[in-house]
Amino acid sequence: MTGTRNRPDTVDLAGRQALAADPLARLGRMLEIRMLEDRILELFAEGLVHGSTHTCQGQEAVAVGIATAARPTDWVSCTYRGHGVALALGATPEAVLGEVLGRSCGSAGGLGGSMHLCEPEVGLLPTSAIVGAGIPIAVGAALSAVVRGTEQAGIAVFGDGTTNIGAFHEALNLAAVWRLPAVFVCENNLYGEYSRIETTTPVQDLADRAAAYAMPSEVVDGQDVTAVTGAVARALERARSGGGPTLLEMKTYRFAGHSRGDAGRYRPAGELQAWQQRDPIEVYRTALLSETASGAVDAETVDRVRAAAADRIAAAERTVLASPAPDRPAMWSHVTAGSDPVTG
Amino acid sequence: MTGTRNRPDTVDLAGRQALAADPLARLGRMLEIRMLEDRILELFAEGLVHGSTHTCQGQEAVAVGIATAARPTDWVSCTYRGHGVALALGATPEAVLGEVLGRSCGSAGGLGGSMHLCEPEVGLLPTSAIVGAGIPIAVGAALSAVVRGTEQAGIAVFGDGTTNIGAFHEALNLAAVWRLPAVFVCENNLYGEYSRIETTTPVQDLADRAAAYAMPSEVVDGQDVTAVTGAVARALERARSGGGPTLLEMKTYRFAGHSRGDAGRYRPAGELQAWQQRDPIEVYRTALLSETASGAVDAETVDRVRAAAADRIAAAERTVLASPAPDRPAMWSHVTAGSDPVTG
Amino acid sequence: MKLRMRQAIAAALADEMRADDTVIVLGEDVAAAGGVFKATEGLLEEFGPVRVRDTPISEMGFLGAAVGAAATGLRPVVEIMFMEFLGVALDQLVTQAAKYHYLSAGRLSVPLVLRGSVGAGLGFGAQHSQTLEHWFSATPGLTVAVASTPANAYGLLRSAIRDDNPVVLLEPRACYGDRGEVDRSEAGVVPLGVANRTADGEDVTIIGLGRTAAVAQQAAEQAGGRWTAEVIDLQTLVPWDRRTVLESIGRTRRLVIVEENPYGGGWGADLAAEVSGRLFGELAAPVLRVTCPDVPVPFQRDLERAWSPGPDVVRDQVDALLATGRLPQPWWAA
Amino acid sequence: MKLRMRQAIAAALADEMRADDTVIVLGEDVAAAGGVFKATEGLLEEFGPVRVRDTPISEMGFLGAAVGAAATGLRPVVEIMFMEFLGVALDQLVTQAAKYHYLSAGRLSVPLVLRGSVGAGLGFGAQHSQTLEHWFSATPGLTVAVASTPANAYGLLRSAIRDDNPVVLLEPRACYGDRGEVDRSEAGVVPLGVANRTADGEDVTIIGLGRTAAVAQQAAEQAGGRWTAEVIDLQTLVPWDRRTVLESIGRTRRLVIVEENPYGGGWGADLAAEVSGRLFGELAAPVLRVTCPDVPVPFQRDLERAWSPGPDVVRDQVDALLATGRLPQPWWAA
Ligand SMILES: Cc1ncc(C[n+]2csc(CCOP(=O)(O)OP(=O)(O)O)c2C)c(N)n1
Ligand SMILES: Cc1ncc(C[n+]2csc(CCOP(=O)(O)OP(=O)(O)O)c2C)c(N)n1
Ligand SMILES: [Mg+2]
Ligand SMILES: [Mg+2]
Repeated sequence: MTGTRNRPDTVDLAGRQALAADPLARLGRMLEIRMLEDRILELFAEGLVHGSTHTCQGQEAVAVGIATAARPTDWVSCTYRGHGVALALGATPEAVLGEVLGRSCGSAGGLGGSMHLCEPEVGLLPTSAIVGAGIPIAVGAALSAVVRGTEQAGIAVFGDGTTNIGAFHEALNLAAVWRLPAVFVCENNLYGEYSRIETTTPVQDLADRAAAYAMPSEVVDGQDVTAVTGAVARALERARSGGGPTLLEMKTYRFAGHSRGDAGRYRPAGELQAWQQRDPIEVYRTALLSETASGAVDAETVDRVRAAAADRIAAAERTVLASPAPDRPAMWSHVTAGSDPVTG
Repeated sequence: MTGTRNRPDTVDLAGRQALAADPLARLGRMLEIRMLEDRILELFAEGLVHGSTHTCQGQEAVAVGIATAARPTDWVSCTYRGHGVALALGATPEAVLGEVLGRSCGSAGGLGGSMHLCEPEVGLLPTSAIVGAGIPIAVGAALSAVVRGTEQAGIAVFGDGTTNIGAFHEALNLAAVWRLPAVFVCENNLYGEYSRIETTTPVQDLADRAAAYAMPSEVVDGQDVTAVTGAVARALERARSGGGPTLLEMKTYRFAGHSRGDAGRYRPAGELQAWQQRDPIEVYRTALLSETASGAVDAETVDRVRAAAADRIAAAERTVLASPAPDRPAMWSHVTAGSDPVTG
Repeated sequence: MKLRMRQAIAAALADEMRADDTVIVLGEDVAAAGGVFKATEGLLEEFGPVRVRDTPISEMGFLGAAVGAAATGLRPVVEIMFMEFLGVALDQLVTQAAKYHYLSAGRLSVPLVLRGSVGAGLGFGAQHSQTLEHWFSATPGLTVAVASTPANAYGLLRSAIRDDNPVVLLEPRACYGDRGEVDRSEAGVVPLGVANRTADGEDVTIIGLGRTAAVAQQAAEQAGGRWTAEVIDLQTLVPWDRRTVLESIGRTRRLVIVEENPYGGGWGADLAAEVSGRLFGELAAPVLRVTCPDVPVPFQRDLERAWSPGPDVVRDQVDALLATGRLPQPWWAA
Repeated sequence: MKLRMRQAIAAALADEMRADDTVIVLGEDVAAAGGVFKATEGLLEEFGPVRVRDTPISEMGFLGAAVGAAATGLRPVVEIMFMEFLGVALDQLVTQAAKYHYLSAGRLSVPLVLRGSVGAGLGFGAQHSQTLEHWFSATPGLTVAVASTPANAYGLLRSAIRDDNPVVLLEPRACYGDRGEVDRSEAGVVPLGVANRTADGEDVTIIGLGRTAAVAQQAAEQAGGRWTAEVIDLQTLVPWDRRTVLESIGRTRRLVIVEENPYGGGWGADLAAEVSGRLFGELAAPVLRVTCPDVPVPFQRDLERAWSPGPDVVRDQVDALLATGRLPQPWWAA
């Protein structure tokens, strides 16, 4: 792509692969996500972010749990709130921040923006800005695996409010009736934009909706990366062994607003604070420190991981800020694929 | 409308109102539906029907049960398989057959065709040729009643295959979360076109899908007009008293093919015959004859009702065949409403 | 009074809701939050939760409900937050609502207004920045209007609500914050189907729509006396105001259309085709369409700005047209 | 060999499926029943249920699945039984598939074919009879082709399947039963983006698309020697074949476009606008669009037939154009 030949790596496959083996890698990745999201909101406040951006502070355990359980060859569809999932899967902070800031080093070369990340090498399909659109697309990736005879799965990540849109219903039904290797991960963060779930949705546990497709489901503690990893691993195991799809509801919370600029005033007093008590990073740090059996993790190690994450994000920011915007011809560079008469 | 000023009545409100009071009216209406549908297939074979047509033989009890329980002021949305529902609600056979044959005496003046019937005076919204489209529209009629403060309900009639489309999901969720006076009547006739339900749908009882909306539901014997009437009446009672919507699954069967020309060869041997043992007209006739308590209904009376139905349909056919096709200006007559500058 | 466009929209809704109990407002976050773009602010407070409703994320569901409500006695105004979202619900508008009057032999009408934000300029990227007029074309029964100022946003919306047919009102998102004078009396109601001539001139007629109305105007102002233009804000795209347009070109004998959409399939082709045909032999130059290039809307700030033709681009294209009497190269190829 | 158009389509699918294991077919009743219009007959038997799949009634679901499958290694061909059904699923085609290549910085492509039956003539009524080309316009990334004969249905479909981009193939339903010669060798592959000149002549170029290709041809044959026409079957609408069209008009200096859609928003406007502009001063007559009137497709047999212009109507309109050098009244007003 024009202007992106010498761009920094957009994926870190080794880092992705480390997640499954190394608890500290998981902690580190959650920290990187948190730090990058915080930084993005600051950069937004400084006027460096064009357009809108949707961050996922508070939901890091879901992203990292999925990436830990899944293989890099599995396909994942996600949404505009996709920075965390992208980073967890192995997109580099340069790819994510670069895209948010519209630089040629970004995932889409700066042509997509915050809502549009894509890193096929680690399984990330283009994140979609249309609610629900990614769900049937992940089902299609699962179908593709079946037809091509691979062990891949298709994983759709989406929000609670999204369970009210038709695409959710059609996709789950299709995956169930075709028994496809698909996993549906609903991040129930209690809000769709500014609307609380109970004002739009008459059921409490969204996992219950799986029954409409005779599909197994689980309610999962979305603040506990180990619980998330376990549930996703079980669902993937079922998927790969021909047992069909699973709906997982991750109970979680977004600590920031729906998008830049939203102060979240529609939240009842104290709600955010209560959830912050279950900050997924703290939850995991505490778990690691108390795992006396393993013994390997002490407070110092955690601090080291934290510092490394901060360095990583700071380095990425420097790289990105030094990276050029796409040049004008880039606008025309990937409209159509191939060199048939049509695309000329 | 051009060319339709002197057309025969398109509704028979008295006949509609008789359904609730008079069992013989219900029997008669079922017979009229059966006879008209049979006649339409014959006329099709004779080359008199342009386009396609979808008949509902075997499903008459659903149509008549709904019309018996509902008020003429309730709004009903239905589908391309809508002749029976239209007749049950009080559309005249002239309006239905006229539309099927493209005559100006038809419901839409011959501009709509078999899939497009509409009689607002008896609550029939335009039947839709798009699967699922009528479901949110009926929800809107229910919303309208709430806003205007009337006692009306919105009733959506649709098929089993339609429970897999997004509009079904979105409409039921919306009605539930707003607690609207809506009733969802699913005619589960086991097939969507040529596909058997289990090839497209992973649950057995579609009524179970109501749980995804915390909505009450019932599985109903769709061959028994009394059972249908009772279930719809209960749902309407709930709707009107602020109890919100209900999903009713009518177990039924279409005796004919999906549409004209379909011989239904995809059906397992014996299936049709087994269902014909539960012909809704026979079921009801038997019930009436065995109601010794009432004593009023004997075989002769039934014969009289049957003969009257046959006469009614024959008369309608004569009227329709003598009725003109719409003239050419009719094509332009109802594109836009009113006389604002736009439609001027 | 001076209002921002978003406030003018809320004012039009409030004024019609006061006058007519059957007007209701539906959409995602339109009630408690007053709309993501604050174009429905204050309505919940004044008209209450029965008439002003936050919906689930279910465009097919609530647009369909609005169709049903419209057919049975209400005048619903539906907000589609970004017009792209209608891609999951188009059926209800074009296949149901637009055909209901026809298929009911004139016995039902669907006085529905679909308001949606459109257009580029705010960095929302390829799936949230299009104008999408073409989704609403070739659909007999549907009226399509496009706001460009607080005044016509107000006036067109009031007309749309009163109209007995489904009307789409496109609202350029980049203009929501624009301030301008709004007349809230009957005189401020802008009829559908009527264009607005915003400048007089002699050499060329420049037509804009939505955000390009101002671009057209500014291009004319930048001509530096080399030429003068009649500028027309089309306001209603379907049906477009043939009288105003043809009369103007009758005077200027040249037409330039400024569009915020790709060249292929853009709304200007309809006008260009008809004007070229009807005024064959009478034009002093070919009809020129100044559009965006045929690529998805790029996100990056400078590219997004470069994607849609600004006043300077339009002015240069007009210069070239007048100088040569022939179509210039597309501006992006120049 | 001689095939009906529906058989030609099934043959193209089978031939590509034999050559390429990644080609799959999805749609409602396309497998066991061989398609409602029998355009996929025999595929299930030959290629089995993994590659040939009956779907639930879930256009958004299975079209979306096709997009995902296409992005991850397959070449899905989706049947949309009647193109109106895409009104519940348009998002997946135009907002997802068409933009995936762009939004992946060229790293993913979506070799998806969406086949759908279109058009009037068979009495399916207002919601099942439109051609709907406009839904696919103004969408960079999307290619749109329209079949008119067994030969080009076969050849365009094979090209579409091989193309790495999403391609829409519109199939006029009324032509499914037409019989014609089909060359199943490589020579029978019809490239996208190339029009087909089907007759030579001197006085006028007549362009048709889909069902109107034959109407254009027949109109020319009915001219009775008063004039002769070059007839062009456009075959691909996006991108249309500028070379063939402009060269032809360079010879004839007159263009008539025959469209099976309403006048407002019909596909011909794009061509008419561009031709009028590019050949300004070189045309001997205004570009004439012969379209259907701006009303929903009426059901009744005679009205439906009257709705779309037949050869006689086109011939009369050309007569009038040549006689006066001006646009005639629309034929329905005449
Ligand atoms: C079809 C569609 N409708 C509406 C929107 C606007 N929108 C963007 S995000 C959002 C809320 C989604 O809520 P949820 O699914 O809970 O996800 P979250 O943002 O909480 O992660 C809405 C309504 C959209 N992008 N697409
Ligand atoms: C959106 C849409 N998709 C597909 C169709 C084609 N179609 C017409 S009827 C039908 C089957 C519907 O089955 P079901 O809901 O069971 O109703 P039934 O015909 O059995 O009454 C299908 C697929 C359509 N009309 N609309
Ligand atoms: Mg949420
Ligand atoms: Mg059925």
